[in-house]
Amino acid sequence: MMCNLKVKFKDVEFKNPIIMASGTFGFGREYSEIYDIEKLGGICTKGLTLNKREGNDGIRIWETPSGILNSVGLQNPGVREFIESELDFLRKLDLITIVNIGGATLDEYIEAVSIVSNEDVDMIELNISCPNVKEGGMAFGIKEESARKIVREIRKVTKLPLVVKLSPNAEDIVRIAKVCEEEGADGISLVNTFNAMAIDIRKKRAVFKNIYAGLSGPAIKPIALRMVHEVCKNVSIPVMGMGGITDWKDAIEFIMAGATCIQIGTANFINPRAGLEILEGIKRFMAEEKIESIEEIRGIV
Amino acid sequence: MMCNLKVKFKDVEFKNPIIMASGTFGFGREYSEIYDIEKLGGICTKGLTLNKREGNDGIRIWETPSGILNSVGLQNPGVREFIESELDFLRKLDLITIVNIGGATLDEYIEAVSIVSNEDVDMIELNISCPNVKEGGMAFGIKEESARKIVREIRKVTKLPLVVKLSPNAEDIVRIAKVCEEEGADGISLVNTFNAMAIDIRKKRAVFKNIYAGLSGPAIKPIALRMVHEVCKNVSIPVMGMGGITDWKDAIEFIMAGATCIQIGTANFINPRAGLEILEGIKRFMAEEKIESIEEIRGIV
Amino acid sequence: MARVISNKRILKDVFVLRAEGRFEGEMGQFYMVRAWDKFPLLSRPLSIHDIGNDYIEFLYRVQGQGTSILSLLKPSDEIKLEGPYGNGFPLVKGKIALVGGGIGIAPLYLAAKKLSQNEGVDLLDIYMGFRNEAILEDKYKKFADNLYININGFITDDIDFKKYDYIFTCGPEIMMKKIVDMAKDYNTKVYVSIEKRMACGVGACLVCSCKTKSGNKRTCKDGPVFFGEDVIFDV
Amino acid sequence: MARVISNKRILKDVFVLRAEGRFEGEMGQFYMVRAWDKFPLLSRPLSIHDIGNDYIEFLYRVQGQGTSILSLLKPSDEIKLEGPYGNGFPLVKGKIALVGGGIGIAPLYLAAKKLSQNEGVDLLDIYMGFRNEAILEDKYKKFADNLYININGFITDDIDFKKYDYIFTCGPEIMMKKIVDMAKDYNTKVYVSIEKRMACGVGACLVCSCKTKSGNKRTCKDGPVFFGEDVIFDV
Ligand SMILES: Cc1cc2nc3c(=O)[nH]c(=O)nc-3n(C[C@H](O)[C@H](O)[C@H](O)COP(=O)(O)OP(=O)(O)OC[C@H]3O[C@@H](n4cnc5c(N)ncnc54)[C@H](O)[C@@H]3O)c2cc1C
Ligand SMILES: Cc1cc2nc3c(=O)[nH]c(=O)nc-3n(C[C@H](O)[C@H](O)[C@H](O)COP(=O)(O)OP(=O)(O)OC[C@H]3O[C@@H](n4cnc5c(N)ncnc54)[C@H](O)[C@@H]3O)c2cc1C
Ligand SMILES: Cc1cc2nc3c(=O)[nH]c(=O)nc-3n(C[C@H](O)[C@H](O)[C@H](O)COP(=O)(O)O)c2cc1C
Ligand SMILES: Cc1cc2nc3c(=O)[nH]c(=O)nc-3n(C[C@H](O)[C@H](O)[C@H](O)COP(=O)(O)O)c2cc1C
Ligand code: FES
Ligand code: FES
Repeated sequence: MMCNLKVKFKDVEFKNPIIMASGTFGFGREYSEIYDIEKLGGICTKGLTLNKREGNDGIRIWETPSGILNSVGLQNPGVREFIESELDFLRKLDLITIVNIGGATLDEYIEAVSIVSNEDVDMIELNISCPNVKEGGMAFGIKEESARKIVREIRKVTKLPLVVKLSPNAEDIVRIAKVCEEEGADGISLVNTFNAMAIDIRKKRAVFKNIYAGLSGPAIKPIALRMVHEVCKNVSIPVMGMGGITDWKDAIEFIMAGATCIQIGTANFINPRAGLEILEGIKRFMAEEKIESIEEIRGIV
Repeated sequence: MMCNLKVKFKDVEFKNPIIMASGTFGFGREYSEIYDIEKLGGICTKGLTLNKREGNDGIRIWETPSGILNSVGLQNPGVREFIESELDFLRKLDLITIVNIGGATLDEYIEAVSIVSNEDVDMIELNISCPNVKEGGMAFGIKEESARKIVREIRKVTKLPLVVKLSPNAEDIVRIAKVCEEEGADGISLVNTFNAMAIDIRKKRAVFKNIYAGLSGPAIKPIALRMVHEVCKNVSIPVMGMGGITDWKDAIEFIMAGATCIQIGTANFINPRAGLEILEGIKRFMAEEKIESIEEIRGIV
Repeated sequence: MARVISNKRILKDVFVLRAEGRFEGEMGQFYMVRAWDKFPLLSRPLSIHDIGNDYIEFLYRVQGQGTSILSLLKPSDEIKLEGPYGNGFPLVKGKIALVGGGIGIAPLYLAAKKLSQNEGVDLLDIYMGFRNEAILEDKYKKFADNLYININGFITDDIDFKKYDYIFTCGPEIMMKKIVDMAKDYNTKVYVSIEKRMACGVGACLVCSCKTKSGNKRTCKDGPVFFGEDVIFDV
Repeated sequence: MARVISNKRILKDVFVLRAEGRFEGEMGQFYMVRAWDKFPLLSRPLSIHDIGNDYIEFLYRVQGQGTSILSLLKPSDEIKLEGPYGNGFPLVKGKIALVGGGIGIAPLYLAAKKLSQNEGVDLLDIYMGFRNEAILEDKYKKFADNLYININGFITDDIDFKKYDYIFTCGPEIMMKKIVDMAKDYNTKVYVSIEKRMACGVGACLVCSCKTKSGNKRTCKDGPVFFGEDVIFDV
């Protein structure tokens, strides 16, 4: 049996629904040395900001039970340098390129998105869940009003397909998703990392300089899946689901919860070929269950 | 060196800060057959409602990476039967007895708390984070206004020390904690379980009849710790911290984050003597670090 | 903490694990077993298959994560056993049949051993139904007046209900339900051993509820053995 | 997936693990190692200690969860190795000293082996500092012109910097920093092997940043070997 793994996310066609999550796959180069990454559906770039950022000081990673805390702090070369040095490489690959954009102020976001919008990229993922963003002391992705404002402004400056990446720390994730839809987002992706912390009890201080850091990995999967399910039931635009997907069974759960595409983040650190193996597993499952197209199971729960 | 493990939670004296969390320790009887539970500081009873409840149908427990999902649905004998059959046993123990109260409507809560307040119990833990509670289709513990309303009404009907148990699904957990403080709560406990889900991909349906269930265990610890830290920094009433504490190191983290007492839930299922071993570990740590009283490290981070 | 004495594979996915020590336990009771630290989180309930002065035995089928880890244990490895938990089968007299389906035969070995030693047991028949292949026939035979094996059919069809005062059964719910239903026409009392997912194993958390005519019961504490007619089966 | 050939304890908490297979790798490179499924989550970076036609060796100290699991591996057990990753030490000529502190000696064995085979290496001295007890002296001695061992003191005090064109060092940051500082007065080039917590190991996630005079570098990809004077040490 031939399974059809193609998915259409708004107007963008993916050859399969597997996308590597922002910040865990760089700009694709490193993993391309390990396996044929063109078998994947797409890549989200490391979060880019208008200008280069060196990221956070101190420890940046900490292992927790079935999870990791990270505090990279958006280290990146800036959008211009990205366009200069990395985009060509990505463009030559048979992969959907999604550019993830973060920022500290609304103006920064607008300028970064404007610059990227002149380039040949397939999609923008607007990261409104970055812990370093300040807007009245609040990340853009926590409260409805600030989410509305940024999506509205960004929508004005780009014609590229626009996916808004939500934070699981949002006050009401369904409301925020709806607001994004109302403001013209073409899709939603979720979840980013959970605000969390660890303490070094011998040193009697927080492990991270920033005190809080972002939790990802299998630990968060049950919560992420619930959030993806809730959002999918409440918006009409397509959703990219993520959060702790480490094997094909997890991936199928997210698809059954309603996700059009799925993103793989932390799993790359467990197994660099995780994306490929998840893809193979989905194919096997579809064959076993005689599912011809992913559409048959999407949102079935 | 003698370490002092006594803690005062408002006016209530605990011989040590270890409390068994609601719903994971029954009414103490079963574990008392396994070890000397009077070595602990206190017990929170299984969540009680005004009337007997049979709880949820279908699967009630599902294992996830470093966590469990539960959907017990507040099965309990009702407050009157509890007072009749269980309270005597608890009262005879040298333990602080905390009665956990849940409910479906405000009136139910009020009546249940009123009944319990005539009895010789040490404390009430008001569970405003139970997934079966309806108030405009919203749990009492999600939005600030409904939390304020219930704490205000409950405060009127009880003179017992009142701890309000918060939900990690709250829109703004710090705001809710402050509201509880404003309305006269004597303390805060957090976190209850995270709304989460699992899908049976072969059966193509949610594992739980209620679709969503509550996540607890080590998986949630980094998030719970962050929430406890945030709340401790923002209220002046004492806090009971919990969420994924499985060993003494976790317990110390919560104390350093500011918790006066800590509650142990899921860890009891990993090791029935978890409470005791955590207590011993804390003592050892204090001796090693030459800490004479827990006060010295509480909230140090 | 106990030590593994042996862990023998008797079928592709079925093992008998023997651990060293003086353990308590009656027929039909179980232990919460783990051979790992905190991952996976929960312990696994396993019935006592056999027990002696200085050992305990479990018969288990590899099902998922936990039992896979168990299957890798080697002699002298450590295993954690909490128990015995649960009520167990009643020590009855008269004419008794033990009916096991698949890995459900596990608790019936100790039951056979104990009942065969019990004065006043006039007849002890054992029925075992399997898919594909029978196991441990010889082991069970020595305590049975008659041993009936059924492969790929319905073991329930082989039972002559009127012969028995008591039936103890363990196996798929559908099989146990059928036995309870069929026994209603006779004067045969059926005791069933119920399987539910468990967390605490001791009766404190209420996740293992079994629906009965007198409300929800805790499988781990009030069971796992229930009087068949009381149980409201899921199937 | 590789097979363990041997896993020998050489001190209470120090082991040499040899795995079977034809592996690639230069001196100073490392592998991401795991011998478990998904728990703990991350793989552990370990330097190549030795490599041959049909084996690879790691020298490691038991630190926490991951290395404890490694320490329990027995011959024929499976181990997952991803690599080789990182840049490794440069293949230089002239007069060279290798300076290891504690378990930091691990990568220096392959370095000694390779450099001793390199034409144009006029002098190859090895310095090893330990707390309490020295290990593997004989193993390292065979590639060294001179082997210096220091126990419970400062190995840095033993080094005559002016003798060397190059120093390769691995060990506590404080030791490496001191060497870099002391070497400044001479014409000695120092290469340090930096340890940072890692996730991907391949240069994609940016959690292993090492501060250098030219900005943040990825320890896993741009390192772990850095030119000493470029590094801004944490200590
Ligand atoms: C009282 C009792 C006695 C039992 N005695 C035996 C026995 O003697 N031999 C034997 O082979 N099996 C027995 N079982 C079933 C055994 O507990 C499960 O096969 C085992 O828990 C599966 O664990 P796993 O990690 O391999 O599977 P997984 O599917 O990975 O387990 C995931 C979770 O589901 C639970 N679970 C999965 N299947 C079952 C099940 N059938 N019953 C209860 N919980 C389940 C696990 O305990 C675990 O918490 C008994 C069950 C109960 C309740
Ligand atoms: C490039 C490189 C090469 C190394 N080579 C060796 C070697 O040859 N022999 C050896 O004994 N050790 C070596 N280390 C250190 C080794 O990686 C750690 O001791 C090991 O990861 C500890 O894991 P654990 O699970 O035992 O400890 P835990 O403390 O339980 O580990 C928790 C987490 O912290 C990380 N971590 C803890 N300590 C270190 C550390 N010192 N460096 C990096 N990550 C750490 C772990 O990888 C894991 O992600 C090397 C480190 C790096 C970066
Ligand atoms: C090391 C690391 C760096 C990350 N960087 C970014 C980022 O730059 N932009 C972003 O939107 N998300 C970032 N994320 C979040 C992931 O893209 C993803 O949303 C999250 O990790 C949850 O998925 P997972 O559990 O599969 O990892 C990062 C995650 C990790 C672990
Ligand atoms: C099986 C189970 C039943 C629970 N029942 C209750 C309850 O009745 N009332 C309540 O307030 N919390 C209940 N909880 C939540 C726990 O008290 C605790 O808040 C939560 O599990 C997080 O802590 P932990 O990770 O240590 O388990 C229950 C948790 C579990 C696992
Ligand atoms: S498993 Fe906890 S009550 Fe039965
Ligand atoms: S560990 Fe990921 S970049 Fe170095």
